[in-house]
Amino acid sequence: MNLLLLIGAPLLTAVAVLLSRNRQQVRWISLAGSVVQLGLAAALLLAFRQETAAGNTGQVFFEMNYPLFSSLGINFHFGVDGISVAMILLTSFVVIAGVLVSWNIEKMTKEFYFLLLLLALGAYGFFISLDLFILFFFLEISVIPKYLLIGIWGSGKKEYSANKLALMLMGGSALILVGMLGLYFTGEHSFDLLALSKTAIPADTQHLLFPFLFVGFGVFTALFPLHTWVPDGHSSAPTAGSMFLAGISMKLGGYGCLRVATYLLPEGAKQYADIIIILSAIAILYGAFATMMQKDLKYINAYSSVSHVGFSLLGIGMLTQTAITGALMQMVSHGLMTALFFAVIGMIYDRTHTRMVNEMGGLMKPLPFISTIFFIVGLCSLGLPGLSGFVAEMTVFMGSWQNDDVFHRVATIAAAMSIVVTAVYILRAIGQTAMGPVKKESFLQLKDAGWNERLAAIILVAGILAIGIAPGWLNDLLRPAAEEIMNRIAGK
Amino acid sequence: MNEFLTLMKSELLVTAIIFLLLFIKISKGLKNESLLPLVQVLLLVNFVLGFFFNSEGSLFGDMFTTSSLIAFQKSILNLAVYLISLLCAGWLKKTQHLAEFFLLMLSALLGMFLMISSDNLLIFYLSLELATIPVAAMANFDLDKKRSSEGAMKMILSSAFSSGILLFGISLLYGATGTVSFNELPGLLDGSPLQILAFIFLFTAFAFKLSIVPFHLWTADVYEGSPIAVTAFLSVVSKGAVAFIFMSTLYKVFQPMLDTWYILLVILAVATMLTGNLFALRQQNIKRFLAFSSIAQVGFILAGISSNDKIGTSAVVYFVLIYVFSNLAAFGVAAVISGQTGKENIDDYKGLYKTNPFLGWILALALFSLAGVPPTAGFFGKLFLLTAAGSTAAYWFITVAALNMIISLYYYLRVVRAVFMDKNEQPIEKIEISPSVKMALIICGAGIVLLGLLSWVFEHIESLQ
Amino acid sequence: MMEPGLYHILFISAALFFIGVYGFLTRRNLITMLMSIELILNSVNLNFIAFNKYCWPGKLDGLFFTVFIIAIAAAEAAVAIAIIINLYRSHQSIDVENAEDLKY
Amino acid sequence: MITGSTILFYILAALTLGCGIIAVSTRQIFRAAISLLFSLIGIAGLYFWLEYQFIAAVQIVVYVGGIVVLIIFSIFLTQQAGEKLPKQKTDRKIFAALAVFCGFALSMLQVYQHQFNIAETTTAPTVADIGKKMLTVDDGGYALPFEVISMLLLAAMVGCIVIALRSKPETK
Amino acid sequence: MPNATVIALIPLLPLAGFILLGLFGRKYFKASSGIIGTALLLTSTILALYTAYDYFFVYGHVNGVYQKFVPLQLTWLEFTDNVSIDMGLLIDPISVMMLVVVTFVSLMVHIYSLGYLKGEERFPTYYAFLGLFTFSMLGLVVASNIFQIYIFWELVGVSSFLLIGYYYDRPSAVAACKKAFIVTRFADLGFLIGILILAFCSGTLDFTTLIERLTSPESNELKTSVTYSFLGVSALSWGAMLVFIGGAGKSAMFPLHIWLPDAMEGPTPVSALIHAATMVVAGVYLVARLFPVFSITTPAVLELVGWVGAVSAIIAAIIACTQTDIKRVLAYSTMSQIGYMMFSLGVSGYGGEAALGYTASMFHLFTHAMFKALLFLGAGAVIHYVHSNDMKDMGGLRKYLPITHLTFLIACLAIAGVPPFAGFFSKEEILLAAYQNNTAIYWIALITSGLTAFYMFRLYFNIFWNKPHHAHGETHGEGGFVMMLPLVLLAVGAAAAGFIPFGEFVSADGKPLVSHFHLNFSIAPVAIGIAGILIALWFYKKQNDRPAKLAASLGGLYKAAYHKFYIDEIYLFITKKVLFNLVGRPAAWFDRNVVDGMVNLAGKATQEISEGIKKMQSGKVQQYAIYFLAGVIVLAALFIYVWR
Repeated sequence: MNLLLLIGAPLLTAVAVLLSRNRQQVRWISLAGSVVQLGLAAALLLAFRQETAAGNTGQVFFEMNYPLFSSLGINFHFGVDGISVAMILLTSFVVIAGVLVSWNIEKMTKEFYFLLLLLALGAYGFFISLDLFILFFFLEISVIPKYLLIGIWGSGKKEYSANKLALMLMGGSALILVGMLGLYFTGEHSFDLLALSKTAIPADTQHLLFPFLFVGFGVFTALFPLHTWVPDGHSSAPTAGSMFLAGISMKLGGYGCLRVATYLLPEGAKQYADIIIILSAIAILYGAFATMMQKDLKYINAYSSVSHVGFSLLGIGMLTQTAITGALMQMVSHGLMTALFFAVIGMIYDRTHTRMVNEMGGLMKPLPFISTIFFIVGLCSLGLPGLSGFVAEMTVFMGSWQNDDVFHRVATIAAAMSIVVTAVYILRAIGQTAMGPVKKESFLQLKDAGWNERLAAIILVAGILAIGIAPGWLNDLLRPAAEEIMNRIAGK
Repeated sequence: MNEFLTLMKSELLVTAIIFLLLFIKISKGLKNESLLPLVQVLLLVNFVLGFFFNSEGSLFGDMFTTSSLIAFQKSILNLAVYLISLLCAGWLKKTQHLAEFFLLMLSALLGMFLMISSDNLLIFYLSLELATIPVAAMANFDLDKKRSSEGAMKMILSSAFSSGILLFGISLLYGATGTVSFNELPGLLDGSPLQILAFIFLFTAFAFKLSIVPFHLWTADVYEGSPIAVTAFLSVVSKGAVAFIFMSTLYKVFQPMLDTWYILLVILAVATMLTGNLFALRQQNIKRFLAFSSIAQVGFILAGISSNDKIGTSAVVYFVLIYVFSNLAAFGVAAVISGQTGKENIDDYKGLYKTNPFLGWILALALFSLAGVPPTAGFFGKLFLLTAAGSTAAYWFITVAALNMIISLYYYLRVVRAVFMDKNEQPIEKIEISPSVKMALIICGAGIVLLGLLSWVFEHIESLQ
Repeated sequence: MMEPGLYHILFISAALFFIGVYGFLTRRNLITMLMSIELILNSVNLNFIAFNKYCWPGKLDGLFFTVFIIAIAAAEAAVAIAIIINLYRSHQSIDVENAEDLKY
Repeated sequence: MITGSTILFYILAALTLGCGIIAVSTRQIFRAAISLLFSLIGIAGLYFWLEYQFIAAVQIVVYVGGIVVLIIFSIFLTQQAGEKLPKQKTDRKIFAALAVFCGFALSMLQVYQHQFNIAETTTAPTVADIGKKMLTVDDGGYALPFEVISMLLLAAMVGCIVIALRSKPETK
Repeated sequence: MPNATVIALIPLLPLAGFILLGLFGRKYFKASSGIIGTALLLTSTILALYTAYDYFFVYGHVNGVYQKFVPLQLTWLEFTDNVSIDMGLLIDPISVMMLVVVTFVSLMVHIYSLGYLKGEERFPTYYAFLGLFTFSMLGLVVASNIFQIYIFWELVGVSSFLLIGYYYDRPSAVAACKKAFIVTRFADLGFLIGILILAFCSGTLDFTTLIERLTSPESNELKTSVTYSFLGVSALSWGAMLVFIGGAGKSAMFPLHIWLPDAMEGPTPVSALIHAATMVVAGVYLVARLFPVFSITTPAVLELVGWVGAVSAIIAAIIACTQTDIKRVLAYSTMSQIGYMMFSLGVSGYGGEAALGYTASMFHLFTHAMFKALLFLGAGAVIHYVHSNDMKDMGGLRKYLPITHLTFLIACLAIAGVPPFAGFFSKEEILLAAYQNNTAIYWIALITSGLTAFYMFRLYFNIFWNKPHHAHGETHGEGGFVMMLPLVLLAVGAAAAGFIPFGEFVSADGKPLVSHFHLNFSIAPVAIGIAGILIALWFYKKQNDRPAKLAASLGGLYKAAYHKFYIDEIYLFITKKVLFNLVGRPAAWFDRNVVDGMVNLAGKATQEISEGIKKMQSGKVQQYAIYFLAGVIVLAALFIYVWR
């Protein structure tokens, strides 16, 4: 399968959107484009499974390499492994859902969809890149659309949030850049991920560069205490913006932490593993407790994202194959879940014009569909079996537990404690919004979800269930890749 | 004679245009409305011809030298001048002395060409003056404006002071080595204290022209006071030319003093980025804002130069090329707006996107490119500069540079925010943009987007060395 | 007193240079600032000639430098005075402290 | 051993520096201009003393005859007669003096510590030599700088004309 | 051999009901959803009964021992090559017994609800949730993998949450369902960590292998795991204890019981199914499932189990005596009875005569399911009739609700341990087991037994006798056939289940256990039970002021019991004051002000610096020149004297 299609599809869609004449065209073109992307992602999954079934055990699949700045050793080097396939699939799910929930955007529709597609483009490109420079390029591509999406279509103190987000992410990129250049010059002047993975990098260089790369990507994925852009950014963004931000963009960071920092610098990872564990354990608990105190639905989800993403980082820090698999599952799961969460919040906000939980109540009555989805996503968030969150968190726990010393145990238990706190805040949120007596008379007049919203929610729920009920396929995708990473860490 | 024609082709072409303008002026032939298109066409021809009949060699007993890289650098400057002539049409049409303006501008351009080609301190000094004095006069072209003459005054006095120090340095260098030729100097440099002193004195002239901190203080005042075409010229053409010659001087002539200038560059690069950024944060006037932003950009150029490597040269030339597009796009939008409405404050730009989406997009693209955000070419330009800087394994230096990009993003975003997000009761009304200006803006926009992705441009620069 | 030689002239020129610099830094009248610049340029000329005479008499680089510096000084002074006069028209003053609108 | 030449040198040096100091310090602008004139003449004298008569002549013609006259004209244009120049702020003076002193000390230290290559024979160039070199295109020639300076002068002239001879704002 | 398809269908049919009704119920099966759900469950019940018959009488008994079978095992999620979560069916006596109990009671509730919730707006949703619950509970019962049990454990929890919160527009219901979920969730945390510890110690998650490895003294896993310890307690004990905490949470053992009384906010049939007969005994079932590990490897933990059970039993009984909400009385009674089951396990040994407690516990679980479900459904009928939960609003109902009255009486006699009703037999065995192993617990149990009889008959008399009923419910009768049929069927069970020779089928080690009937031993419990009934009769048969006098004379004790010993208040203090105010609020504050403040500070500092250095650009060209000159001099000096 030609991976360029994955970049081409959003790019062409974006161009088509720019050229289209009216709102109607913009929406349908975007939808068609995102359906194509979903199709491509599905085709990629099938092709990938065919390859593995055929016994292909290569490091990456569908590799392609075009020289770009060949004198600097920068190439369009693309390829996917199980992790990328999973992430691409996630992206395509979120994209289509995002397009659907934004169906009724009135303000500058064309620009809105254009930026959304640009974000998608960045994510696809990021996940298939095997060249650090190109990877970085795609990572950065997504910063500005985020800024504009929040700043133009956002709500609340949107300008502050947009600024903060852009600057903090830029700060992260700055660190990544330094680490990347360091890698470039310690290797044979190459940005190539595969080539770098085969070079022996001296341990002290690894110790030097690892923090740059890990913290840099960590900013993107809300590594404590560099997460403060998350609550503000998410809460100010328009619905689809939040979905993309939390569903896709934060995954870019996690993927980078694992794929670039940990994979290329295993010695560095070992050196700093304990710190990562401490930080992520703090983030998990602290995020959960902070969530408990929030009253704005978006803040609730944003802080809970900090907590949930902590599991990804915890899994990475644990440095066992199972934990890393779990971390990746958590990324996929959280991507779907949080996108759905924001979609639901958006739907509620569109109707009630408030996001404050204490101003709502009894929404189940007028909005049964939305409330049901809200229940489902809440339950996924608190790790209900049968939904994706459970699978991911349990895999992380199982993997973490494989380290048999008190430190790792305590960290795992601390992280596990969050499942209770999560239950508290999720139930509080659900209890106050969907359940209880109807707060305002006007709520009874509200209309339940439209076809587009239903479709978006159903797509994401399908993803959540597909992982939650039959996690085997995802596990099959991720485990070999995690094994490859572990092999490098083990020095094999 | 044939050799003379091909080697000095660029200079001769420019000189020819200068005399043509002089002739037109003397014969009182043309009004602005017809003169401007003519000049634009001439400049276009000049630019296009820049790519043909190039050869390498030196003339005048090694005072003048040229190579394909130098020819390319001159083409960049030609392009910039051509774009300025298009973009600033609004202001140019209004000026009473259009022919003289271009005459001066092209004289300065000629000076820059000679400067880039100079292989001798004497020629270098003379061409530097040729590139400066006419610009100072140009800065005063808004004859009725107090600020314009204040800017011009500051520029001529500062530059005279700076050239005094430069000359003092040259004289000491001459005393110590007995030569002013770029070819002979490297063999005679031994890094003695006097030579270091002389080098520092000499260096300040570059630093002055490039606006390196602490020699940058004139920049913002002059940029703000000058007519927008002059500001654009100063910030793009003048800076680009000096960056080229600065780099080749360091690499070629002062190679024996590498240890000295490497540290010098690193320190001043950091200081320049920081200062430029910190000042740009609070600017209201768009020209002044761009002045400080261009100071910060120079810090990055210095970082690239510090690599002392082939990659440094490529990165700097590439960056300047991108910088031409990005900065001119920004100036172009500013020129259109100020030409039409006279508004130059960032606050006036609020809500611009609503009324003028095209200008809004171009401005945003330009600023993103200046900030180094993909997919604009500025991203590649800046990254290559940092890559070049990284080749000396100075991690803390790249870190500081990279962190500076955050501050710079902040203030670029401030303008973007004004354009796209802020509400305004009375936004700038819809502006009719003439086709030529629009074309120039589109060229700039296309350059910003495509230069990064079309890697052959960079490869071409690389191959020129 | 010693036999005057290179170092004496260098002393004079350096002293003149810094006298000029001092004038440039302290004079408030633009024309007197310009005069200080002339002093600076002249000191440099003196340097060139001295080096040319004492160290490198075979070549004429120093001498030509001086010649061209004088020419440039003239051009520069002309443009500067033109600007100053224009400034005088608009500001009704040639005090440098009166032309400080552009700042911060 | 004090010779006439030595005495002459010191007199010229004193004239140059003394007038220079007056030129930058007096508050009478005409006195400053005249001091400048004498200082420049002193330098021309030094050129004579160094046996560079051509340069000395150029100095007299261009500077004394040209630039100083220009300056004096511009003083007439811009200055009310008899008015004293405004005083500079003291702190500025102190900082300037400090910087100037440091600079001077630094450069003199370097100059005196440096062993310049003093040539055995000193021959002054003749005017013919200079003229020939000025127009030589090849090695050792100065044709290019000559052309450059001519362009510069042209540009400066045009610039001066535009700026200084601005027409009165008719339309306003 | 067990038929995997048949057994798998037992849980899958309710699941199908859930999916069908959940997705399409509101639209297409508005009216028929009850019938669909009931029909599916009826099939399940028949299959369960068939399986039980098949297991106990056809293939299960091999070599004198009831074997464990795993007819189906699918890898669900493979962590490493050795450790995976499997989805399987584990067939052994207790799981088969539970299959029958769950399907039967669930079927009863399904039928009953047809009448009880008729005309409800969210009728399909209700049946969907019931299907989900039944599926989860059955999945839990047949789990072959400790993680599988955890998965269904959580699902059971959430279906309980959904059903308690069925009347979502009542704030009290919302609070109750949240409370139920969170408290059990807290316990599940212990369960999860316990699982992790056990899995780490044994290297597997599979029940059969896990028990084998952790009980046989030769296994390497056991040898290595005993070396781990934490805070002086061995890792295995920690694991077992944490798993028990999970069980205690679900089974509402003291002090994690606080959710159960509140859970009565759900519809009464739900209480009957979930909070009386099935889900709440999951904890007991869990301990029974891992009984070999508790009994052989960590006897200390087993003792703890016993004590927790005993304490819960008596505390609940005391509180039950003071409550006036009939469902709450039943809830505390449930807690008390589960305490019985729990301490019965706690006093049991492994194998042979000593394992009587295990059998007794399971037996009581079985009988309790019958009579407690009956009590709840009966209470439901009463509530349905008087539209109130409070016994103050009731009295003299025996004329109006004759069938309910009769079945209720049977259930009360059963729970009070009056022969020959079911409760008598199971309770007898429990007391005997306690008597043999732990006298202290025995005395507690005995007292509890008397209290049980008292409060049950207090309830009975208050509803059906006492003051005459102020007629206002004459408009409708007892609720029709669908509501009466389950009552009758369950009453038959409550009356007759005791005669099943339970020990034949269910025992700790699989070998049949012949339970001896000790007539002289039974005298004391029966006597104390009858005493309790008589006291209740004296107090409550007719309306009088004796109860009030008694309450006044007991003073503080009564008040404390009435207020459930203030345990709710203690929890409230811990959560609201400690967790919210001392952890949550500071965390949120810290985030907004410190972490975020740092970022804002960086921005602000940059601005400030920028403002501070603006003087540098003073507009004075001479000052610029001074900077210029100073720059030159400083740089030159630096490079000449410092860095050369």
